[in-house]
Amino acid sequence: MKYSVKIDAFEGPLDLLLHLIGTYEIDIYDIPVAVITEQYMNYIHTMQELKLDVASEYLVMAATLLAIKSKMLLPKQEVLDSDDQLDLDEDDDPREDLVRRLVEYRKFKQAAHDLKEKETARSMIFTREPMDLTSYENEEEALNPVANVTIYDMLAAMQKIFAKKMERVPRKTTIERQEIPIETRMQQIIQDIRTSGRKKFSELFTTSSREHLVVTFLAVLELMKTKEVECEQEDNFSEIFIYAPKENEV
Amino acid sequence: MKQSAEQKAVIEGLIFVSGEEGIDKKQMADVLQVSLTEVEALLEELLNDYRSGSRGMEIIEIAGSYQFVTKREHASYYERLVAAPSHTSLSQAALESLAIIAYKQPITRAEIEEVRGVKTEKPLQTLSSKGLIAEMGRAEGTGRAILYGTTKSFLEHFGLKSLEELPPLPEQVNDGSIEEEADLFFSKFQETMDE
Amino acid sequence: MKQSAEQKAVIEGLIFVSGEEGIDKKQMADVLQVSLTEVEALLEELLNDYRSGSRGMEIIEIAGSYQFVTKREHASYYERLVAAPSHTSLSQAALESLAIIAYKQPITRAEIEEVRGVKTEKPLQTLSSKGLIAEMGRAEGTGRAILYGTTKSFLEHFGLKSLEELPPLPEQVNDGSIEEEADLFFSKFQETMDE
Repeated sequence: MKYSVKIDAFEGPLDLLLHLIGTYEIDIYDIPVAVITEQYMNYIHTMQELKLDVASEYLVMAATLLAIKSKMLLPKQEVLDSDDQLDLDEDDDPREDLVRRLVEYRKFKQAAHDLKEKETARSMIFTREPMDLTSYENEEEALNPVANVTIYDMLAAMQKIFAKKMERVPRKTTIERQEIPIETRMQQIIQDIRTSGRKKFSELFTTSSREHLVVTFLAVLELMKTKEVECEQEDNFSEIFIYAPKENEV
Repeated sequence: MKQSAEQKAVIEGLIFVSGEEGIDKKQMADVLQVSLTEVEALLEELLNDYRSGSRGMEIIEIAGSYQFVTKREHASYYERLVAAPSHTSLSQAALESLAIIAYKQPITRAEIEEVRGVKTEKPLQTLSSKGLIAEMGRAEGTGRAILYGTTKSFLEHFGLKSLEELPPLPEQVNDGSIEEEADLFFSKFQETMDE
Repeated sequence: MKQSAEQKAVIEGLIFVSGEEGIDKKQMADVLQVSLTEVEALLEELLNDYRSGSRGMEIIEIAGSYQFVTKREHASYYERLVAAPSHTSLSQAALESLAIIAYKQPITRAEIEEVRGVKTEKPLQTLSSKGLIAEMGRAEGTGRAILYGTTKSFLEHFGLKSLEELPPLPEQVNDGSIEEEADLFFSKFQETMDE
């Protein structure tokens, strides 16, 4: 039960398998396929019960595990017959490909972890913008105010602002700001939709404050659950529109 | 002893990160959580360190704010740096401000500062003096703030026929940062579900 | 003697004015009109000055450029003053993709997905829009898939001097550390949940 909320925190089937291997203290080079398959299927079922969208990769892995499990059953009988414990040499081991992938993925998971540490260390040092050296320019340079600058440098500058913006909520304000109650935000959204009929989902996110973003998102989910708003999206990744339910419009 | 050396070092760092905006004694005292008198003593020591050594920059006070600046006697070196072919003539701050103006004109200084998150007076001065931006009128409402826009010379220097020729802003600039937040949404959402 | 003290001061000033963009040895040599070897000697001296004294800043080398930064151990002070550091932290998906690219570049999206076992379109978009990776050309053969590699911004984001500074990939993670990893994973998840 306590695992049920964890599911979406996995980066994919390999990550989930690594977690199971760690939790059950399994030797990655000698995986008890029956056990791991059962545990894995439990997770998938829980996900489905929670009505979470189970990504196709998880289902493909489930099929792979089941295939390995059935293959493992066949040679096992031969082992008993010949009384040879090492019958499953590496070439025949149906687990080989999976183990190779797990070991490879684990390396990069570790590398990602190392990068994260470096990122954290880097975030603890502060610097400043380069100084404006315009006053040191001579007249000849002043004739070309944009030497060595192209329109694409400008575009890159714009990208940099956006990259920074989400994180740039001044801490002082964060402390002073009142937490926005979800109910308040729900009321605001309903008001919004009443006046404008329908609204683009993206237009609800007017500030870069994380608090505001999260509360808005939760408010929309809650409104959808209580059927106070309806959402419509024509294609994947296209704009989502939010509007009042049809019966209320009449 | 040891502690005051540490505090002096922090003051040095504070002046450094405050950049061209500078920082006043009150703010230093708040950050260090010491009295104004203590800050003054430490600051005096730091100023002496910089005066006595052979250093590349100095600390000046403008209207109560302290900031690092280059030394006048090194001017010839900075002129050479600026004249180097590899040197870009617009600072990052100026470039960012110019980008915002180009895509969102007409726009007030306050709106630019809202996007950049920092004071933008200096970059706007630079851009004006280079003739890349100009005042385009006044905003409605109280205050009647100046509206900025790009000039004809801006188009010429970037080889654009009109503003329509500006490359479109990449969509994923926005998507990317929102995707980052998705994890947070999800974990918050889960919390409410568990309640 | 006098002259070298002056030159060292100019190097200090040059690093200072370059801010977060930094300046490389070659540029310093050009401005000072001395040899690269002389710059290296002066720079070494300057680095020593900063290491030995109780200072508020230090000089670090990132992607071949030198820049002033505040000291890590003073971080708590600056956090009180400055808005959040300009470094956004990357999602786990983005970090994993980035790690694979960093060690195996140039690499196609399909190859990254093969290692991660999941679709990787979104994280790649995020990494591109943040300028941490870029297209490095096209793979041979049919399809001519895009090849990705890391950029200079990647080095900057993680404070690396060069790609060689990346720690070697762990060839064999022993079983002890898997457990640790799992625990760590769990506690990390809890943290996000608690936010």
